Amino acid sequence: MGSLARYIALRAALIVPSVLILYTIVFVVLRVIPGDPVLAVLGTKSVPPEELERIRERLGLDKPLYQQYIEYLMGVLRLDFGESMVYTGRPVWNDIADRFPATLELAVFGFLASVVLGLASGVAAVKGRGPIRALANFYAVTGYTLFIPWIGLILIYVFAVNPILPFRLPVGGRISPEVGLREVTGLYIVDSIITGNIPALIDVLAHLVLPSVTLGIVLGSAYARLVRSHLREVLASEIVAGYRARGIPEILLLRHALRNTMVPIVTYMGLQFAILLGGAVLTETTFSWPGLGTLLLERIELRDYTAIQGVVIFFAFMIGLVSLVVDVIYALLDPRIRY
Amino acid sequence: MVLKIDGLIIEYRTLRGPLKAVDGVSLAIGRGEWVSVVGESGSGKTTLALSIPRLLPANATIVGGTIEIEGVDVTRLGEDELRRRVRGRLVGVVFQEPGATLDPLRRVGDQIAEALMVHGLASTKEEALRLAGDALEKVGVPRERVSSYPFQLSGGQRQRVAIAAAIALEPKLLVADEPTTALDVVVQSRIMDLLDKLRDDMDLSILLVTHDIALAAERSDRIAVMYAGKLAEEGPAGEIVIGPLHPYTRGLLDATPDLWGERRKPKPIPGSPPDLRNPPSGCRFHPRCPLATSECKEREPPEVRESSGRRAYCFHPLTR
Amino acid sequence: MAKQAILARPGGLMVTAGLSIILFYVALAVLAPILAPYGPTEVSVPKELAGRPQPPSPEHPFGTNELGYDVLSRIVWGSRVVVQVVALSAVLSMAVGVPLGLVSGYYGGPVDRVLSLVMDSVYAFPGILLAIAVASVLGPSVGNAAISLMVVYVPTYFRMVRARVLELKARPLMESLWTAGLPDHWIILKHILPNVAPTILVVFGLASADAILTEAGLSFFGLVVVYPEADWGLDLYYGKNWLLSGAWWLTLFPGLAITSFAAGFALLGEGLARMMGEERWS
Amino acid sequence: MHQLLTIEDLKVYYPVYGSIASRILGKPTAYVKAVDGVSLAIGRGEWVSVVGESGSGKTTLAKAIVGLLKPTAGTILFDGIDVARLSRRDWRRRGLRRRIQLVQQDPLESLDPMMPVGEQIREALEANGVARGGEARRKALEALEDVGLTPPEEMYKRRPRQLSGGQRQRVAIARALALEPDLIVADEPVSMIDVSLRASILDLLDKARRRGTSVLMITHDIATAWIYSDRIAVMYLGKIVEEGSSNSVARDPRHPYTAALVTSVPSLASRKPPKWPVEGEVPSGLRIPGGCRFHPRCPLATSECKEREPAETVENGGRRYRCIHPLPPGGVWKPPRRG
Repeated sequence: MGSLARYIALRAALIVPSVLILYTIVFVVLRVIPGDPVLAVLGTKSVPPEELERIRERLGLDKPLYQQYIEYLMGVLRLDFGESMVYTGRPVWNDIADRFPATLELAVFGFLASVVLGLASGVAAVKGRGPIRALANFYAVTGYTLFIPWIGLILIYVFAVNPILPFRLPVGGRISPEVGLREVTGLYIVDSIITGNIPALIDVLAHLVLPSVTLGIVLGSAYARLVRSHLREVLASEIVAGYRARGIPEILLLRHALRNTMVPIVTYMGLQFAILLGGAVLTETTFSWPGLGTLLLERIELRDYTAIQGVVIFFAFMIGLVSLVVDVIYALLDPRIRY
Repeated sequence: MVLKIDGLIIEYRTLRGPLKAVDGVSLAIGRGEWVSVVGESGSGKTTLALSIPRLLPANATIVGGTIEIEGVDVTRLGEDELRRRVRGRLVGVVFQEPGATLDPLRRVGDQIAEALMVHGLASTKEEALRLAGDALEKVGVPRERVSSYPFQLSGGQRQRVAIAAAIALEPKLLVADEPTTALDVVVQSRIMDLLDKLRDDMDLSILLVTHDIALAAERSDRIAVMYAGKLAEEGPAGEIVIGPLHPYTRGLLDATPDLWGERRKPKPIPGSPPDLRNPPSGCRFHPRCPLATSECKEREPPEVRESSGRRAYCFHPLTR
Repeated sequence: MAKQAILARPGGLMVTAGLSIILFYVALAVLAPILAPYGPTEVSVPKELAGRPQPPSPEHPFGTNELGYDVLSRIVWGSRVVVQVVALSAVLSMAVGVPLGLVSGYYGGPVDRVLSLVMDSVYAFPGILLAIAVASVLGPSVGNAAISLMVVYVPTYFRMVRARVLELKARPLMESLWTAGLPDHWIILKHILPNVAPTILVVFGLASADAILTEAGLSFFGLVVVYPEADWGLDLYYGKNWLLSGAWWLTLFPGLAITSFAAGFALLGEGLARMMGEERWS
Repeated sequence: MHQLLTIEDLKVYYPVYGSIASRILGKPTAYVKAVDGVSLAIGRGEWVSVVGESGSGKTTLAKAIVGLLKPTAGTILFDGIDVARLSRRDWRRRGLRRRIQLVQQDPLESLDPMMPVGEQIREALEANGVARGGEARRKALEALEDVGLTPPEEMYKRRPRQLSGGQRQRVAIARALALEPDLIVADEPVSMIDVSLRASILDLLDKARRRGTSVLMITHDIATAWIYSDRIAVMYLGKIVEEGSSNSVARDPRHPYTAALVTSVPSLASRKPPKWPVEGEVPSGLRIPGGCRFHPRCPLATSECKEREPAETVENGGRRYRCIHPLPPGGVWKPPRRG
């Protein structure tokens, strides 16, 4: 096995305990603490005891906890997240598979927006002049305290309710109902491209603008702060002193400095992606985005514990996967790393 | 003269008030000459050295005086001209930890070649890499190393590569700021041999900053001793260590153990270096000087000059 | 004199600004009965105006909602919930995270490794999701919200404190303390804790800023209080339904309160970090 | 002579994790033999200096002696107790902490920045049961006065940052001396101190030695070692290559490495031996050359040196060295021709 392949395998193996721990915590919180979830769901409704028993049996809640723990885990590995407690006979995985592409699309574009915004303002906070520098610094420090629904609603007001642009940007959903799109992957951008549907592509992109920018503004500040502090450090380092002493122009120097800055920042991206998924939940609710976040909110209102559990555990697996990818990128980026 | 510093004053803005790190220093270096600036921490020796290629931190300002390199007064040049005409081109710099100046993410050849191309000394990448290889050979590193990353080199090779980068543009003056403080004597001796060889090969002038007066005496033509931002004494290396004029130089010599000299306990200089935000009046050395009189407290000491070109700033210069 | 000195130091302005904002909201919460012009669920407009949100006016500087509740008053009353939840969760998270981080980092060993793995795993998980999961089980209440936030922020304190302890342990200071013959408990209490204290303060600022946003998120999902009780996140949620019909004041003001309160803590944390020269806290 | 400290065949190996994979698996890719079979003895009231370049293992040796590192093999007999095997708790319980004191290189790093320096001396006195309460405070004041930090009441309250570098090192020494130790291990005690103040620091240690305390100084500066110590041990790549009275080792070495070392030291003397040529640099502790470990750099090396590890030669008077081709008396003055 090549050393990179071995490294990836090892990293993947390391993610297992981490995901297991989260699984356990979520299991304890959602299965153990509520006592009898069935009673909790049905609440005050008067249901005959034999009916309750039937529901418990169907959901596997009659078995001992440790058995539930293991069986559920085994199920998850086969992408079986159990059955909804509210919608009889409907596997939770169906809902997840249905909603996940929307969340992924939003997360990817939100991620891109945050990186672009974060890099630009991070550099501006160090190298900018006058008010631009002050603004970038202020953004770097306080940008992440913008409450996502709030900034989203402000954008909606500014670009849709009382638009300052000559047109209104869409503020809800992923695609206008009058635009037809054949679903292939569920990722509308990809689908509209592979079916050659240009009007749909434009419509889908327009729907993505405000949610992605919302996420980007809030999460970009974390990058801005990181870029700012690392870039400052690199610019004050011996490396840059060496470049400067050789008469290297500032613009080249900044490029080399940025490259050195990026190495520690990439490691942070995995963690940042997790925060991004959290932010996506709030963004989706604000923009009626039919993703996992809205799914979660719907099911919280219905107290559909199996669905909540499924979504949360799915997120845990996603985050593990992302951190693996980030680690590999990091290893490839820095020539000093030996796998 | 390759370098002519005249009446240089450099001030730092600090949180607790301004500080004159260099206060009225004049110094000249001829072609192929090696001058060492000797002093302790806070003497202003590094500030003096880094002011020549104008590489001082942002909170430092040259308040007075001139620095002429090959007739160009660098205190009057803008950033762009400094970059194009001075840094790397007229003055090469070797920093305290030379190896740390290499970019860990780029091949060393690319780093040297980049400077050559930016300064128009090579028109193609191939040519630049060839010249970079030449520079490596000059410092005793095999030219194949152009394609190595810094982490693939040994510590000693990294130091040499950093020196190669400093001389690749064939500057007239090499400023070396304590390049061997972090090193052991055996390695130090070899790096000094290398600087000596480069001086001969390239007719290079060298300004070495060091706290080790014995090292300075062994290697340089002339020594300038600094104390608290001022020049205490300057002149031919041999004369200074045999018969110093300034009591501080005497003290420094007495505080330095000498393996091949007499086996005696070194004598410390009493007291400690002054706070430059609030320097002593008159001669700055007077609170620690065994010969100090009331005169020393009140007035700046005069210049004492000898025919050999030696000068010292003292009311009570020592006689041999 | 002392104040001047603080402002002159790096980060001093940020700390002062941050503290002022925090104190402002704490005062608001404490003095709500005196300061709020109306009760949180008091119909404060004439009957003929109820049923539609009313824009800001001299009597209602932040306007009213469709039930005739005064938005400004609800923000003042709502601050009580936010301040309570955040203060309680900060105390709980610190009480658990700091000692665990100190001991785990100092002694190391297998317990430390397992604990770190658990904390790292939780830390890597989006805080808002975890809080939602916990709060959805516990049900909406101030105490439950604080517990949900504690689950999220214990790992933050733990990790930062532990990382700082490891940093200290790698320094010659620790060798000097060991060879001076000091007992472990003494080293932890008299040397490590004081040296870690600045970090804890910084983390307190930054984690609390985050906690305010998480609380607002929980509240937004109806997991802190039940309408018509006043809480900023919940008001924002109900206000958003009126945005498309132009009633911007129902969302602008509660959101501004959330963000500015959080920004107060962010400024405090960042300012302290700069003051102590440890800007790279992350 | 009854020895206070006897080190026998001490070995300290560090595991090296050369790749990320090896770190994850906890399997070292190699070991650095930092100290590789060192024997050394120190008598009461004797000053012994261990001289070497970076990478020679001298600091590791110091740390092992003061119990900061567990040796891989060998014994460290301190007054009849093998301290190499003691747990950290035993070190305290047996009162060894008081008897062996460490003075480190950088006092700013070795003192607690948050605590008044007097308190730091006082807590050491109390922890080791030397004195309590007001008595401990009085002793701490005395200790400050003894090292020339006056007025002691004023100095007691200062924090390390409010002192100069030289004063800080005096505090570190005051703390060590206040415990009236039998042995002071000083690791590069003056390398961070200004030249003009070094002698005053070393004189404090010399005063303690004259009162019967043994001193083990770790240094790269053989000139200083020569002046202050009774004996010098020269280390190279984890081994003592030469040891003897300080005058004989420093001025008339037997080992070619010592010769290279002493002739590289800058000197103002008009009559000094020419520099010995040495090839290359100290190899990494990961790749220790076979045979005599100095042979790749040695100007006198023969094929025999590559094959055979030189045994220890002991001269009359206790001087010992490990070399197949030792220098004759006065040999340092006649270096071999380069090439």
